[in-house]
Amino acid sequence: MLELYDGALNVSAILKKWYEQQSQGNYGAFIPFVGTVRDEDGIDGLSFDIYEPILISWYKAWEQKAAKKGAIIKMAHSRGDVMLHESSYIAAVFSPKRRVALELIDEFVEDFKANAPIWKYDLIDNKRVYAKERSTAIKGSGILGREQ
Amino acid sequence: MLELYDGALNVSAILKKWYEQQSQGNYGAFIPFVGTVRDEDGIDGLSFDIYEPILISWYKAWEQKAAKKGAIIKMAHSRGDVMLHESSYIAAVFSPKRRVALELIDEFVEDFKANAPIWKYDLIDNKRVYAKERSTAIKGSGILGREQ
Amino acid sequence: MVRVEFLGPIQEEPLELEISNLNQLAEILKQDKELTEWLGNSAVAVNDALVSSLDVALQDGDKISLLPPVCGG
Amino acid sequence: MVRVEFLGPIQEEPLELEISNLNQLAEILKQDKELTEWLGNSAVAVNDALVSSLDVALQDGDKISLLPPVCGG
Repeated sequence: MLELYDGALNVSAILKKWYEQQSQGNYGAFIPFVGTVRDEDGIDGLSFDIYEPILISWYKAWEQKAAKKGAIIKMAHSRGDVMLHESSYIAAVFSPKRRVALELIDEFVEDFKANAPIWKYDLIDNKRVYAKERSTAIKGSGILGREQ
Repeated sequence: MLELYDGALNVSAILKKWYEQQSQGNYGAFIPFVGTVRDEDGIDGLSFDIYEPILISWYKAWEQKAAKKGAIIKMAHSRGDVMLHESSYIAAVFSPKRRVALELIDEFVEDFKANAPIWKYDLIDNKRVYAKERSTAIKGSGILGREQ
Repeated sequence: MVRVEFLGPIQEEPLELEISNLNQLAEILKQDKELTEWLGNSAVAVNDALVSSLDVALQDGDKISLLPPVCGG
Repeated sequence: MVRVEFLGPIQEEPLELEISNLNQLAEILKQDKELTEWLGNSAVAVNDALVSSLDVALQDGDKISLLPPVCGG
């Protein structure tokens, strides 16, 4: 399940809900990854834009990848502003066995960072400043800029 | 913090407590690992013995290892009986950055499985049967059995 | 007519263009100095599916999206 | 006098022995047929610190623990 929220995530409530949803699923391992906004570089918080159609197809491809290993995934992300020490991102894997869960959560989070269509802005003096230096070009980017 | 409980863990309450305890700690990544008893091999549940003195020193060594990477760890484990679909184990890492957290949770859980002084028994027909085949000799085992 | 949308931090209004392939789109967008920095690092989707080359025929009503570098989480 | 404790699934009562090193302990425990399977796969701790060789002198009051194969989680 992919869940998008306006503003910060209620991490404890989301983890509780997911854990209870899967409580009879016979998954021996549950690993959430929680991302929280750090106080650094003088920012007041972060802000996010999400392009949902492609995020959903990216997520569905991951659901299928997980299913082939007997695992399921969950994800929650914030839209808009998230202030210091609030959380904006949770990814999670449930799987029968621990090795699959430990490896999948790593791949899932890294692929999310590299390819999910979400844009991050620093909130500084009430302005949104695109986090250009921390952003990654999606795989296959640049085709419109090539010399013909 | 290392927490030992009699019987199953209240996973949602423990995760909520840990998350709130560290909410101002400026950790960008929080990764818990939750272990849940699977319905397999006809067992009714699992049961655990823990040798606390050595578990505590093992855990303190891990706290120091994590601290060198700017991270902190938490762990909760059950003593005694834990029934099907209940959880017996939570390990967690908080760190400023995600790569450290993803790598540490993997190492921490694997080292726990290999070396933490905890013994597991299957609960079958009201008997405790040592889970011999799934158990691992602690590093350095066997010195008393060698030919002199 | 195809519609071209610029996502995230690209500050451009959507375009409606009479083009039949992505090469034509590249030619048109290269005229816009504001877009120069984005063409080299943005991914391209046609009807919300990412494409990896310009050899894509376009139909009337198609939607093209430019996705600049991302940073979720 | 040192005390020897058997942890987890090893079904043996604690022993109180007059020994001064772990080689002596090995000799004594090898006499017990019930322990044969455990000596080859158990770790040894002296005063709750794991040791990696038998070259350890024992003092009066020391506690020795045998830790059979583990499986937490």
